[in-house]
This record gives sequence, C-alpha cells and structure tokens, in this order.
Amino acid sequence: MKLKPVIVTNNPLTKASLETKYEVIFNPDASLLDILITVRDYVHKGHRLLTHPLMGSIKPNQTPYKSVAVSRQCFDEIDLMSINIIEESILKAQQLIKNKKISIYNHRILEDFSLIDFDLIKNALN
Amino acid sequence: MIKVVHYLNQFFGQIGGEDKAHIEPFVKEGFVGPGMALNAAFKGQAQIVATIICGDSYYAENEEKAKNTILEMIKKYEPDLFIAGPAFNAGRYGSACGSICKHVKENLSIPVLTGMYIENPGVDLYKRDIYIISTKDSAVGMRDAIPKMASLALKLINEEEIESPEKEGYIERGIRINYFASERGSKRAVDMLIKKIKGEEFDTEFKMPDFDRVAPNPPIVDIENAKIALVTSGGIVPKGNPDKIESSSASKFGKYDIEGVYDLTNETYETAHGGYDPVYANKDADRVLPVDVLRELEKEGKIGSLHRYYYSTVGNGTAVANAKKFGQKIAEELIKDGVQAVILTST
Amino acid sequence: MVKEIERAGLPVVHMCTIVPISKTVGANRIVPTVAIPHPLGNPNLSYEDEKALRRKLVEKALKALQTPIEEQTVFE
Amino acid sequence: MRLELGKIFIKDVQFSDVTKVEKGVLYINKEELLKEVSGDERLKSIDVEIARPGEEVRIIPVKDVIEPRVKVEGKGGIFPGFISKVDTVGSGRTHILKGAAVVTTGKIVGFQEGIIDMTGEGAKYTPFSKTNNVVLVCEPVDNLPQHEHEEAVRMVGFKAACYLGRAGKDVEPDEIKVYETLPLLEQVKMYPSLPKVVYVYMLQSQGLLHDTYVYGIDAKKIIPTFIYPTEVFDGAIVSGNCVSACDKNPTYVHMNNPIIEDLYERHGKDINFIGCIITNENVYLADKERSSNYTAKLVEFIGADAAIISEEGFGNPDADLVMNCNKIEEKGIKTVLVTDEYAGRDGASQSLADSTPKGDAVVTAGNANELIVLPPMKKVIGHKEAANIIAGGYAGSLKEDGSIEAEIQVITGATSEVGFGYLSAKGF
Repeated sequence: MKLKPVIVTNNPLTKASLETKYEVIFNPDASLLDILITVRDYVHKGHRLLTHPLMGSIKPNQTPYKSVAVSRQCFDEIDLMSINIIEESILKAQQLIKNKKISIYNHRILEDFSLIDFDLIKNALN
Repeated sequence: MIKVVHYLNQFFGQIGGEDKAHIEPFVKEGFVGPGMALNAAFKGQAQIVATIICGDSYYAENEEKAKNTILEMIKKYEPDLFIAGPAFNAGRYGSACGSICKHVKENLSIPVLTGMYIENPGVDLYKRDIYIISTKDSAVGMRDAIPKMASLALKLINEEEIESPEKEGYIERGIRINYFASERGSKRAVDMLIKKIKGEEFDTEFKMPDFDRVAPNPPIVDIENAKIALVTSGGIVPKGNPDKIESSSASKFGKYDIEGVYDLTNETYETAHGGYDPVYANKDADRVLPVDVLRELEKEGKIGSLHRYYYSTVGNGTAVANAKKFGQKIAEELIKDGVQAVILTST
Repeated sequence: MVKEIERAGLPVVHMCTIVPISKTVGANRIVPTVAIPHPLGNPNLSYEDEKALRRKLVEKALKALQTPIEEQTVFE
Repeated sequence: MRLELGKIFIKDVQFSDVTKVEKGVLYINKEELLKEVSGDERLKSIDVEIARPGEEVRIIPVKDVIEPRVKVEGKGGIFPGFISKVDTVGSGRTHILKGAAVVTTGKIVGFQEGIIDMTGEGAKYTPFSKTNNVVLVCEPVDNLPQHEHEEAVRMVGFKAACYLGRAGKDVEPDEIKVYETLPLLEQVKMYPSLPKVVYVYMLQSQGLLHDTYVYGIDAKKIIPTFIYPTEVFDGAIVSGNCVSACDKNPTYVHMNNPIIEDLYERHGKDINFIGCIITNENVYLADKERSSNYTAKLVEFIGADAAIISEEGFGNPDADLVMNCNKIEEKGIKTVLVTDEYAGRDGASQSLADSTPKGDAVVTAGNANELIVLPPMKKVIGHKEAANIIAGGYAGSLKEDGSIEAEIQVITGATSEVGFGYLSAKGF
C-alpha cells in the first residue's frame, strides 16, 4: 500500500520540483525545527510519517533545509512508529542545535544543501 | 589551608528528627556530626571551617529562598570547596544536597561534592551537574563514603584528572568521553558477541537510555471515600496561562484551584501545550482533563472527593530531569494533602 | 512524572493515547484514550455522547485504581 | 568460496619513469597513471601528489580512499560492475599493495569535508595517516552537476587503484592469507558444534552523495541479500558516499571490512561464520520496514544463532539499526551492534536518534562531536579553505596560522562504524 504523500518543506527546490506531482506545504520562513514540529502535529492528528525526518548525514545543525513526507490520509489510530521517530528526531535535532547553531553559509553552499535535501526526498518518494 | 564548608540536614546536624524538618538554615563554626570524620579524612590538607544546617522540609518548600540564603552564608567563609551530605537514601535531603551543590558551583565556581545512594531521587536530578559519590542506602555506609568523598574532593581542588566512575566511586554522570581502546572496534564487537553467545558477562560500551521501572502500588480499597487528584501533562491551564507555562520544554508546572468548578469551558480554560493541534482542547478542556465527569462521580458518591487542586505541565520536549522533579514535588504535596490516588492524563 | 508519583507511594492511572510510550515512561496502570489532540473526547460526537464516552474512560481508570496488579497492565 | 589474499607490503611510494613494485617501494610513472585515469570530459584537470606517513601534509577535502588490488587468479576483476564485468568475485587469488592507498580529493559540493592529516593530533584519528597515499586532485569543468561530479571522481579513484594494483600482479606477496566460506549447508556441517554467526552489513543508501553500490547497482534498490564474505575483498561493494567523513565507509574500508576479517579470525575456533547479509538504509519508512523484516527473515532462514550488525551514518540509519536489532533479537538471535555517537561537544546529550532496550550489547566508535584542534601543516593538498565550510567545522574554524578547530566528524574514518579504528567512548 503506497500512501499518497504531503511534503512539508522549507526548501524552495523541493517545492518547485515536486509541487506538480505532489501536494507540497511550503514555508520558506520556517526553520528546520519548525518543519519537524509541523510534521509532529500532523502525526499527532493521525497522519503517518512516510520519510525519516533525519534523513541524510548532514546534521540538523549543519543544514537549514528539511523536507519530510507525511501521509495525506489521516487515520483514526495514531501510528506508533511515526510518533516515536518524529519525537526522537525533534529531541536529537534540538540537542545538536543547542550544542552548535547553524552557521551562516554563502549562497553556493546553501544551494548544495538545498539540492541534497531535495534529492533525498525525491529518491525516497520514487 | 583549603577551606571547606559542609552542608547537613537537621538530622545529621544533630538538631532533631522530622519534628525539626522545618528549621531555617543556620551556620555553626567548625564541623558537626559526620563532618568530624570528613575533616579527619582530609588528613590536614583541608579543614571544615563552617557547617550549614537546614531542615529538609524547609529546603524543599522554599528552595529558591533557601539556596540564596545559604549561598550568602557560604560566601562569608570564602571556601575553596563545598560538600553536602552524604544523604544516603533520604529523598528530600538528597535533592537538597544536589540543589545547593549545583547552586554553589554555578555562583561561586568552586568544586562541590555530595554523596547519595544510587536510587535517591536526587541522583537523577543532579548527576549531570555535579559529582555524587555512590553510597549505601543508610548511614551505616558513612564509614565507606567519607574516605571516597575526601579523596575525590581533594582531587577536584587540586584539579587532578578525575578517573572513571568505578575508580573514583562517583555515580556515572552520563558524559561521553572518547578514548583510544587497545583493540579495534570490530574485534571488540566479535569478542562481545562471543561472550554474549556463551552467556558470559560483557560490558556494553554504550548503554541505551535506561528503562527504569517502579513497582505498582497496592490498589485503592475504598474508592467511595478516597480523595483523588488530577494531574496532566497536556498543559491545561486557566485561560490566559497565568503561570506562563511554556508550550514545550516546560521548566515549571502549575497548581490550580478547581473548587466550585464543575465544567471546563472555552471561556475559562485552555491548553498551553505546543505539541498537538490545540483546537480541540481549547474548545473543551475536559477532553484532556475530565473535571466534569469526576464532579459527577463525586456527586454520585462513586469517589470520595476530587482534590481541590489539579497540577498541569507540558509533557513534550520536557527534559527527563525536569519531569522527574515535577513528579516528585507534586507527589510530595499530594501526599501531604491526603490524596490517595492520581489520575494522570497525557496527550 | 507518572513514575515519580508512583515511586512516592500513590497509585497512579495513566490515561494516554500511545500505550507503548506510556509503558516506556514506566506507568503501571494504563488506560488507552482516544487521540492525541483529544484523549478524553471525540469532537465528532454530540456533546452528550462525548461526555458519556469520557465517563466510560474515567470509570475504567477508577477500576484500574482498584485493581491489584503485579506489573504494567493495560486496561482496555 | 575460497580467496587467497596476497599482501605485498609497501613502505614507500615514489614517482619514477616506470610503474612497478620493487623491494617494498611502489614506483609510479605519473604520466601513465594520468593517462589511465583521464578521458572523462567532465573533469577539467587531474593531478597526482604523494603524501607519506609522518609528513607535514594535510589532504582536504577527501572524497574516497581506495586500496590498490589486482585479481591474479579466479573469476572476474576488482570492482565488478564498475571497472570489471559483473562476474561473481571473491574466489581465487588477489594481490594487495598493503600500505598504499589512493585518495581522491576535490570539492564536490560547497560544504565538503574529510580531512587526512599525515602527522600531528589529527593523524591519530584517521587510519589513512598510516598509508602511503597517492592523491588524485580532480577539478571539474564549470557548472558540472553534483551527481556527475561525484561519479567522475569516484571512477578516477577506482581506475587509479586498479592501475596501481596491476603493478603487484607478478610480485611475490610478503604474506598470504586464505579466507574460505563454503556453500551454506556445507559450511554449517563443517563446524556443527559451533554457534553460527552472520554479519548484517548495513549500507548507506539515502540518495545523492549518500550512496553505496553493490556490483554496480545502487544499494537503495536492493532487497537485503546474502553474499559470501570474500566478495567484498574484491571490491564488490564500493562507496559513493561523500558526507560525514568520520563514519562513512570509504571504499578502502569496504574492501578491508574489519568485522569480516575479525569474524574469520575466530571462525572454526569459537564460531562458525556462515556469511554476510547486506541491507540498506533508505529514507522511506515503508522501505525500512521491508528491509528490516527481510533482513531478520534471512538471518533466521540461514539458521544463524547470533549476528553483528553495523550501521553507516547518523539519524535515519539509527532507526534501521534499532529495527534490525529488535526484529532479529525477537527471533531469539543474539546481536551486537556497532555504531558511533553524536553526544554533543560536552558529551552530555543522548548519543543516538533512536534506542531499544534490546540493544544491550553495543560497540561504539566514539563521540563524533568531540572538538579537536588540528595544527597547521606545511603543505595542503586540495582546498584548504574548505575547512571553513566543512561539516562539523564552522565559519572561522580555519585559523590564520592554518590550524583548524573542528569536531572530529571532519576527519576521514575517525569514528568508523564497522570498527576500523580504535576510538571508543566511555561514560563518566
């Protein structure tokens, strides 16, 4: 059963590339942590997490971008795996960000981060 | 000479038992009670110049005030080191020792040290912040604890390297420090696997977070006469959130009087919780904190009474240490108020 | 929090939606509830039905408090 | 499957007019090597440098490290699916230039990482400060897309390693090591009284710059499968993973997988090492479920009593590790996990992004967030300004005197999650 995804992202490239095919909720002003919290709210309501929020080896305190897919369908039962993963991911991200804040990067590097985030979510959905 | 200030509760300070647990902090020059053995264990390298004695209940109920008063008392002696306890398995005493040590360390930047039994609730609250020597669960462990405390204290003062918890006798603080092992990781893994297969003991190099359990308490026998309290981690607060409880990573809990309240409505109550969609709880907070139903049951005589106060905090993102601390404080107050059972609701 | 209250000697019943999490935090008496945003309610029901549902859950919790247990128990 | 590994110990590498191995020295004809690896129009230039142990040299940013090997007898060739055809490898005889390594460098993305210091504090953390490194400095044409760039540089490394490996084809090895695993049923019969052990080998497979290939195929597209352990010694698994220098497995580490080596050490004595199961670490949760179910099923199917599980990466792979552990332990099969930690600079944070009470036997390769100061080096191969934008470093981490302050996650191989290094961490 492949569930229809909704992609929550702050990555303009994810939005631009995937919005023709999928439903994308785009908030360019959201921080990485804001995106995770938005995703958690979906999960609390009964949506399922489809992709791992800490995908990629770039740590949450290194990249500003995050794209996560949740199911479009809202289930009556809350999915335990989804809730575990999103809550643990938020905790881990908070810890790392507290330890060492995201650096300010130049335009080129931001583009690379953006590309990798997009590529990972694209690969996950295909 | 290294100057030491020592902290004791009313009992070890030789003032009295539970009847004196409310005494305010005061200073005695020199050492008192267990301070004598501690002083001797320093072997002339350090000396207890003053002892501060404070009642356990006083400290627990007036933590902010107590710790600042005590800090001022300590400052006068310009000590090089501060030691509290050991508190063994005494819960309030342990929490007080941890709390005052942390406060002194943060404000005076001098080494601090205490001692507790591993299951003392003070351990989990403060082990990350300070060194706590692992002791037996009662004062029979004093003779054991004192030399360890003296030795680690001197090391701290002299800024010597602090070795592993096993070697120094302190409770593991949960701080991960790298070192180069004598075998490469893969060999260590194979060795560990073979031990595990054979059923031999092995030491994992990384403990997954502990899944500590508490034995269930006996049930309520006479519920028709029991006083039942409501506690929630769902963040239900009177409208306007008077205590400004944070929407996540809460640093405090609220205590709210519900005398005469029979129903929570969207005009009177709301949620401070940032973890879930708050619409439903804001519309009718009984959906998280079932005051309406419990009032009915109270009226029908199915429960003795609903406790006059309910306690509320926000569960998500709240540090484990904070959640524990809240739990302890809430439990203490509930017991004092004669509550017999608790319904705790979470979102 | 639930564990500390139990540790202090008071029987606690934990009413929450995600039972495995309740188990992880060390609750002993567990009553599963409806959904995270509204554990003790269901906005799709009428006011009366919702309250009846809530009462049923609370009664279950009271029963849990009166039941002797040896280990973590879920009261379905 | 039986494989002889003939190790030719290399003490030094020098440029010369002929590429050959003589008395433990690898001589390289630079022109010929360059000719061998060039031809990809995606690369503007390639240069070769040598970095020896103890020299005041820093290589940054490191993309991959590869060991020069050559197939002497038996089917197929090194790096099946890339350099050689997709014949099944892992039997016959392979020669290794032990002590030499090919290192590829070049900025693939702006935030690149991966440092190898040949001396000083940083040298202690990387295994590649002990190898004689032939460094290929690759510069792409302008505006080359990152996928293409990564692939081009990856291929240069493989070609160079094969070219150099060939110099050892007719050289008498200093040491021969034989590894053998029989077909499953025979292997089980061989040591009927010993506990049967399997290695669950998790491969990074999340996407761009996070990929691993098995016989040329992208590991995210495989379902978990069984391989003979000796297949990896011939380069059946290679790295396309450029992120997280400390705990990614460079191709060199896949070729020398230390868990496989150390399981063989006890094979026939304490255990019966019956084989490897490779699995992936995908982003899509349903893929994780499928892969972990499949892995646990295979472990059970082949009748293993115990398993070592290694992961590659942080965050997402922690979830796979925990799922694999839970599902395998639930079948009554004992596990040991190998991981590293992200416990923060002060070491006080929770180390992993997931956990399970079933994971009671864990080997850690250390806390990747630990801070380190790397002293200035006389020579930098690659791009020294990369230190400023290195993952785990931060703006300003490159000091005026050339020293670098950063977390050890920037050092290639510092916290190897297959236990290639000696680093570990303790609770204090």
